[in-house]
Amino acid sequence: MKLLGEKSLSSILSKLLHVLLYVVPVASIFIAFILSTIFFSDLKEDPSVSCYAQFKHELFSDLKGDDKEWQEMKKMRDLHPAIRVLAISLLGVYIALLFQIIRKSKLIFDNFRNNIVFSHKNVLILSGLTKLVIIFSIISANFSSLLLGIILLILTDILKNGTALQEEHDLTI
Amino acid sequence: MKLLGEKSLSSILSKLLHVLLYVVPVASIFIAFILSTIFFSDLKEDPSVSCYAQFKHELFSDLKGDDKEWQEMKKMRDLHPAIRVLAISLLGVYIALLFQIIRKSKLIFDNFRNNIVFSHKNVLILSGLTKLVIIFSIISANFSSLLLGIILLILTDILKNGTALQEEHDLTI
Amino acid sequence: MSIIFRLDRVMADRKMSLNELAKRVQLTNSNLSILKTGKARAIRMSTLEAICRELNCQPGDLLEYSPDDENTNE
Amino acid sequence: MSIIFRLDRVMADRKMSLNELAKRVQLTNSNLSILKTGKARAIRMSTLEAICRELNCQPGDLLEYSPDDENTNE
Repeated sequence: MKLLGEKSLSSILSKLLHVLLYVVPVASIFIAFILSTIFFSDLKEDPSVSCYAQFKHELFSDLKGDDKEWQEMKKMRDLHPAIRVLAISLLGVYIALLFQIIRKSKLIFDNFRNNIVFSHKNVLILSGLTKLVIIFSIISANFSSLLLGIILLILTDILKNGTALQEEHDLTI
Repeated sequence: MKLLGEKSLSSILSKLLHVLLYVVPVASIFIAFILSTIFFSDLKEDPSVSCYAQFKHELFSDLKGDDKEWQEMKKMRDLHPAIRVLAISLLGVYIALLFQIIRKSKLIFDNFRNNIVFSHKNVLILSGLTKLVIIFSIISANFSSLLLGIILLILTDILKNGTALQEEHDLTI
Repeated sequence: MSIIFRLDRVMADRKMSLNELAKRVQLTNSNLSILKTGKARAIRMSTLEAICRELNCQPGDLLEYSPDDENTNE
Repeated sequence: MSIIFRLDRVMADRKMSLNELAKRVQLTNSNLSILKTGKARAIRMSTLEAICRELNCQPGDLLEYSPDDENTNE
């Protein structure tokens, strides 16, 4: 299977990331809606009054089903409002980072699909992507994404070396 | 911080992997010993008779401390002997793969430390490494290592392209 | 750059256009332009050979070294 | 390869050794050998310039095109 160029792994990944680029914002709005419902509302509303109240009612009934999960959720609801706001903001930062990571990955794979490998543009995109992945791994304390960040760091340097060679090659007629 | 060459990230990673190259076999022998003790022994031996029996006795007392873990372990002990042997062999395959992955990664980072980036040797090592990572990710059904495998697959192709450029460059005087 | 690529002179002598030459030596027009305008950093032996063959000339007719100012100041 | 690099002839005329020339044009001995033995795939303009300057010659003295057999068979 081809890895670079038209109809290759890169073009498949580029298309996949293009879809994700739309899925992530929609999913994040949905998650934000559910989380704010859990975090900032009480159960005193009458479920028959509005559609939203009914949704909340059903959500909480669902949650009550599994005792352990419900306890977790209840614990979150008992936190100080400031902490709850902070948790929601952190989630926002997460999603923004993820969105940027997906966007930059898509740009890279677009270039790979067009057989543009060693170029200054790719080096810039990749070094930005690397920074985002490392920030993401530090925020989420995720070891495997830190490993990914280190590999991307070295990949950036390899691409930088390759770009210098490509430049020489382009001026060797 | 430098990424390639002497006193760089690559040389640090190379040293780290060198240490892991010794840690993994030792740790795996230890794990294999504990697991076979759990899997293939009973508790009827008198702990005062031998050092090994005493170790087993202590191990099982420790495990009994946490009820849930003990139940898990007991479930494993109740499995058919053939399945238990299979589980141990699978673990062996895991460790062998991990060892090879670490060994090949070390070879790559050794070359990066010596500023050998675009070379046929590196392409060969990296393509082997990529296969191992993909096999590992399939066996362990691990999504994040599959992602790593895909990135390595593309990195291999980038290195291959770069090697062709490097060859031209080496013969351009 | 004190190596000058005298492609236009030889081409004028042989009455060959840039497009024609590009097609014959299997180079893109833009690459041949880079060569003609002296922006090339290096020249392949195969390119030099193809040009010499098609224009029926020697490398000495195409390449010229002229010691430039900074050299005489040394 | 029908482009021949006549470095040894010019060097003999100027009575300059390979080591001496390598030092003057800031190339490694091995790179200069690649050039001399015709294994080079391309030559940098800067290298050609340095060699011409140090040997006080023209590119035409160094490079020679000789149409080889496969060409005449065409």
